[in-house]
Amino acid sequence: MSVFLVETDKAGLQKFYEEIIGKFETYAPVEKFGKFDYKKVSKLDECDPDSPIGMTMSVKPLFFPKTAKVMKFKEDNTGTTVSETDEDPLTGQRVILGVKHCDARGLQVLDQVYKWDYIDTDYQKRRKNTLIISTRCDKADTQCFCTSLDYDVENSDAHDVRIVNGLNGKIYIQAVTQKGEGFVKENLSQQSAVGSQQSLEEIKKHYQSFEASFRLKMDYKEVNEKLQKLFDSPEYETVSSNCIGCNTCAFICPTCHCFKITDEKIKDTGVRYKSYDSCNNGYFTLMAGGHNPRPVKYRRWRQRALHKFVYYKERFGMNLCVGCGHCAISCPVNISIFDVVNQVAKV
Amino acid sequence: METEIKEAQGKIVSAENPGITAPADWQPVIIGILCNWCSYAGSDLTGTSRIQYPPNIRIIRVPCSSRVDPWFIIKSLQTAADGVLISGCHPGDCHYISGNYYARRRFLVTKKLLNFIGYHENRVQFSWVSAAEGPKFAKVVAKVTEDIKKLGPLHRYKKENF
Amino acid sequence: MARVGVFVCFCGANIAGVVDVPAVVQEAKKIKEVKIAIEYKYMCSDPGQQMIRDAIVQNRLTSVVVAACSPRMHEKTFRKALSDAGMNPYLLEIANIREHSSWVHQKDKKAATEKASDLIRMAIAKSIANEQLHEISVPVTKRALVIGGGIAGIQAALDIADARIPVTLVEKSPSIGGRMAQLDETFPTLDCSQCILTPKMVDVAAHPYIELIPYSEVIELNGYVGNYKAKIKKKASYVDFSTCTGCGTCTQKCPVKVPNEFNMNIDKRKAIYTPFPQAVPNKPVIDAEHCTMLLKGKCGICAKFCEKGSINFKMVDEVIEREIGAVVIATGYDLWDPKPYEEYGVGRYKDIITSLEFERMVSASGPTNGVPVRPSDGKVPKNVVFIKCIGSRDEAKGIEYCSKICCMYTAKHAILLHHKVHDSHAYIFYMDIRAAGKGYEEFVKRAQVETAATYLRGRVSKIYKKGDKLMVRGEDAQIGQVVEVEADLVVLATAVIAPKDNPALARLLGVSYDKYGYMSEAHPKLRPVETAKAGIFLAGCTQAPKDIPDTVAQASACAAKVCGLFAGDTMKKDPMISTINNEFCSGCQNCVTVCPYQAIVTEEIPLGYGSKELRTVAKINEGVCQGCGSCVAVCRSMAISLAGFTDPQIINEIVAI
Amino acid sequence: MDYSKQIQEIASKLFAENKIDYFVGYKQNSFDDSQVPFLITDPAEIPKLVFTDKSVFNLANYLKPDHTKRKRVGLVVKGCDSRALNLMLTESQVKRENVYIIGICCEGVLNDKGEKAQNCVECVMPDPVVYDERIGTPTGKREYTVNADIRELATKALEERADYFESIFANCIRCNACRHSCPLCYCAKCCLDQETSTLYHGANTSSGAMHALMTWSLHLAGRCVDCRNCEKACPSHLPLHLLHKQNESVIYENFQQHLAGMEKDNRGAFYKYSLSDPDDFIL
Repeated sequence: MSVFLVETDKAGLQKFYEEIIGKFETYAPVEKFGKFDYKKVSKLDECDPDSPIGMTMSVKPLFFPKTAKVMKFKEDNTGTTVSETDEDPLTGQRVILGVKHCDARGLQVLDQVYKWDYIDTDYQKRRKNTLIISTRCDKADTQCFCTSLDYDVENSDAHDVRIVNGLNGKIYIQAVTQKGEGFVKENLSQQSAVGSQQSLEEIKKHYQSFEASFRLKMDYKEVNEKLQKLFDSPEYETVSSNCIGCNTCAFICPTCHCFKITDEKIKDTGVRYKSYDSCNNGYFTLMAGGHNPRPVKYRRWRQRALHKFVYYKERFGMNLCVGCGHCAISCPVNISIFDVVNQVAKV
Repeated sequence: METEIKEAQGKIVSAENPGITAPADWQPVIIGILCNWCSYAGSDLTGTSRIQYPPNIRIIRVPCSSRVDPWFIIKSLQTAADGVLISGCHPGDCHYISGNYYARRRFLVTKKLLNFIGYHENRVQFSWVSAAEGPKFAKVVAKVTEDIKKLGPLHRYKKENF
Repeated sequence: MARVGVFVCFCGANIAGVVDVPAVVQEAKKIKEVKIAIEYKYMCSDPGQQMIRDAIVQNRLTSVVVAACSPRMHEKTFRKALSDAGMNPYLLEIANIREHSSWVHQKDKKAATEKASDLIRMAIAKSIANEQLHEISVPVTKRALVIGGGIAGIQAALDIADARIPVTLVEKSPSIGGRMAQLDETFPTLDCSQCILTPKMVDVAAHPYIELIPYSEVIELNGYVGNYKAKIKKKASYVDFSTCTGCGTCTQKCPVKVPNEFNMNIDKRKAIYTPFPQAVPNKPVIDAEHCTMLLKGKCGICAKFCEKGSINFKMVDEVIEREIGAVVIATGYDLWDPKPYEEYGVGRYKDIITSLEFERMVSASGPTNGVPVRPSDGKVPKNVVFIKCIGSRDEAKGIEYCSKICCMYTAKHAILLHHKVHDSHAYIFYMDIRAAGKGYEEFVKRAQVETAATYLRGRVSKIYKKGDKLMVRGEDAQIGQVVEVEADLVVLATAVIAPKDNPALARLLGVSYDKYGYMSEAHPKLRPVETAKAGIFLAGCTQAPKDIPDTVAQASACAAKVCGLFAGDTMKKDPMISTINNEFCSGCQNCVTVCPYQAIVTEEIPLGYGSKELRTVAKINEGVCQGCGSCVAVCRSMAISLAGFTDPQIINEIVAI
Repeated sequence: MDYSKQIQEIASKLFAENKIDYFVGYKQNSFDDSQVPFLITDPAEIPKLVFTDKSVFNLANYLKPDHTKRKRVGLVVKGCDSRALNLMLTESQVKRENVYIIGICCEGVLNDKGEKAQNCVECVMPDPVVYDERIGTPTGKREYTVNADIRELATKALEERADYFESIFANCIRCNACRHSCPLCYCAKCCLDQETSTLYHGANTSSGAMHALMTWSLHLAGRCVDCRNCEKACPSHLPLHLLHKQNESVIYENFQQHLAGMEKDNRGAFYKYSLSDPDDFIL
């Protein structure tokens, strides 16, 4: 991992951001109805790259939109002709500011499924043309548990550039990937000292209380191993007892990637849409003929928990849950996947 | 919640979003949903008595105004329609005794709600037209068409914005 | 994969004169599902229909769109064409491009053409979602229930029974006959009411197909056309009709005297009584409100003298059930109480009577043996003043409408008065003389000329007493001055009103009634005999004031309707009704509340496949459902769909524009 | 208000007398001061039950078969919750004998900011309208007031309103949490679900969201009891109450001051009519 660091301060960082916004198509957390969502910004004061993790929606929609046109079609006496949609081709370079580490990790996880048997070209394009600048959290939110999982938050390489804090108000712009390094070099016009090994030490110091700030900690390995054997655990029923099956968890999760296909038709032309769906929906596994293997809540929850903590790991070597805690925060009855897997694993 | 209709020389401005304009010769599309026993019969009478009215309306036949589910209106406004006209029997004349009384309640609430979320109240209109009121039907259609021409094209939530 | 055929009609120049039909056909051809699109000058003609039939067979069409005149015009014609070609008739859709386009946009040919092809596209889109429907046939119980034993009920019952259809005739009072039995002679022929009525009454009693249930009331009606179930309450008569011979000893011996309502309370009857001598059935009943035995537990004289021992004081009301297919309502009319006319001294002056009281007096079998007398002193009156429109056409005190029969019976009364009291003189105050009817105008003339009755046009303003006479002051509009008439007797032609328990009955039968309490017909002109509820018909004054000929005519019309209904063993019914998808139904029963025909009931079904737990869902009674769709619009989970107007069909239409 | 003790007593009594299979109340969150619904089948759990002005969620939701499987339930309800429950009883979604209702005379609950929630400030019926046991002192029905936000929006220009609502629909992610959290959205199959989205706009565009939310709010018109479960559940924090309160105000002033669920056998305003309903808006 590259150690290319630039030392700067609040003002310097602001300036850096402003230049980026001036140069590139930039996305950053924008507040609406009290929630921060990644929107295109033209001025820095529209957005807040240091938005609180708990109140910030995932960056996923910028790569896997909540709804996207798959194709257009036209029907006439010659038959049905399919055509490309006018969805933006995403050729231009774009930058995202203020991505949280867990969120960025989410994208890494998603990459696996999107470059697996079928290559989703739109997704790939979006990933290729996007440069991610993350900001590192100083301390954990009530529902965070990213540190307990199978990736190193400290030195995550899910983003190209990351903004980290040092001692006494120092801020470092640290390039993580080659792409990132090039980007910083090219776009950091201001003269600032290039950081050294010693500044890395300072960063460590600044974040030494980080680990301690976590309310939620688990032994990932143990949980993962136990769950594999606990498919029939009765605990699933208890932990999901007050779940109202509202799907929020799946829709705001940075790694959930289930979708449904719907057609909308007017006169003789139509569009095929691909929109989010959730395995918490009763009808999700409803088959033609009426059979439904997951008719009840706890089975759907078991699927969710095991997919997050077992199946995906088995197939792609990564845990599908990144410990961002969005689900628990947004859940109207505060069910946390953390509690679920732990309760089940502990029996 | 009455809002005045904006004027722009040579152009018709959409009442809901002034950004959208249409040429002066623009023709709206109006979907008319008529009950079979009074209003549809009335519209037939308009025809048989050769009373002329604007050609913008496209008529859908339903058995009774109480068959009209509010989301037909929403669907119409999201597809081709720039306006919707729904017509049934006069109160007390309902072929099915009480259908139009139930419909009337739904219509009021739907109309107000649509206006609340930003549709001009003239986009969706209702009328009672009996089987004998051929002339009235023509008048109603003329009025509704005139209103909606003034309001300009409907652009929001249009699915052909795909 | 849908295969639609489109058939566009020129309708001569009616359509082709405005709409560019070939262009429209070309447009239709562009649509994916359209397999054939052709035009013809008259699609409804035989060759036109032949084209359709051939196209259906040759192109294996799954639905047909005819673009022509209004579906209200030729839908049946083209449906027939489809079924002749072996296709389900309900796969037809009609695009109304004549009434809705060519005829109303004659000046704008271009727009009319565009609109026509839009309408056709809508029809095509709808037809794709059309389903095969089949006429519903509902079994019928071939028995009619007639409510009311007046002349209307009697006539209806006889006509239906003569067609060998069993009839149950329910009469509230102890005897059938109704108002007509109270009349003396009838206008305009002056033939004796009793003489023409009583034979019919006897026929009813004797008819093998008529079950007469007197002294009873309908208390419940369930079910639907062809399959009603009626509950009938037989009031306790305390006389065993099966053994009673109607000898009349009991009535003679009974010590209790009660005002005689049949004679308008002019004389008295006994507590055990038959309403009038020719009563049918001619059996007495005990009036529980006045019988001392039933009230105080002593007396019982009637029982002592009854040789057959038919008197049974222990008797109680009994409820019986009948399964019937149709109902005829013939509850007749009441008369308006003239009390509000204080200025006439109604109630204060004994010698002001109503026309029905007068009718009873002049009746040969009446309380005064056919001679009119003054209630005050029993003297025979010389000068009699008749005042018309008492309550009728009087929004201030009475009701707005005209009672229809008063003009005629008042003329009749003038004549009868003249017959009974030769040296008498009749004065008649009137607003208008309404004598429309066969022989009616002549009859009024007869009253004016033959009996020299004095017709005075104008309202009576006041009646006051002068000695033992009544002074009637009113104005004579023709000479434009106030006149005063010295009267021995004043007769008020009181308004005809609906029986006071009509609304209650209407509600329990589930038919509608107007603000006066008259039963409402399905259509004022074209369906004056039916009610809005299928299988229930109206005869006589229960619908509106009528004279005897009109009443009898309507009664026979009811009979014809009933016979028509019962012509087959089952009834055919339009299949365009609601159906419920149990899987989607959450059982909230909002549909049950909004259904105007009580056509929706609930049923219990297993919770899941093979489960013992039950859940409630709605169920449509296809016999009752008229297909209005109210339930569909209130069903939030889209569990109900209305055949012919399903959500997919309508949405397809909307989206096709 | 803190009724935790009373509720715990009642709960243990009910379990002791075997009157219920489930008890539904509130439980304190371990990590903050908010509370979450708590389903008990085991009396040992009873001490965890609490009730304070943080007991926000409308528990009537848990009478849906998914959660308590048509079994016998002991349920804690506030004024608004009891109205929802009343409606569920009227619409025969719950058998009265299957639910033991503990009605709380509510003094209003707090929102995230710790101040009295808007719907509690505007509450018309703080007392339970249906209950087996009542806790607290009833304060009676209150004057109906039109929602403040509605009044404010009504003064705005048409296009302003239009923009505002378009932004709402644009932020909707169609997760249907609003629907699932609503006790009155109990349909066996929802018309907004994928199976029927050929009729409904299934895609997640702003027009799709508009269609869905409008239809949804119209299905709740005259039935919504303003418990705001939907708003609490919405991950995008959309002000969903606007749609419901708008309908409520129209219905209240036009249809004999109808308020949802106030008395038994009073279905929504759309399932009855009056000859004197307003007619002037019809040509």
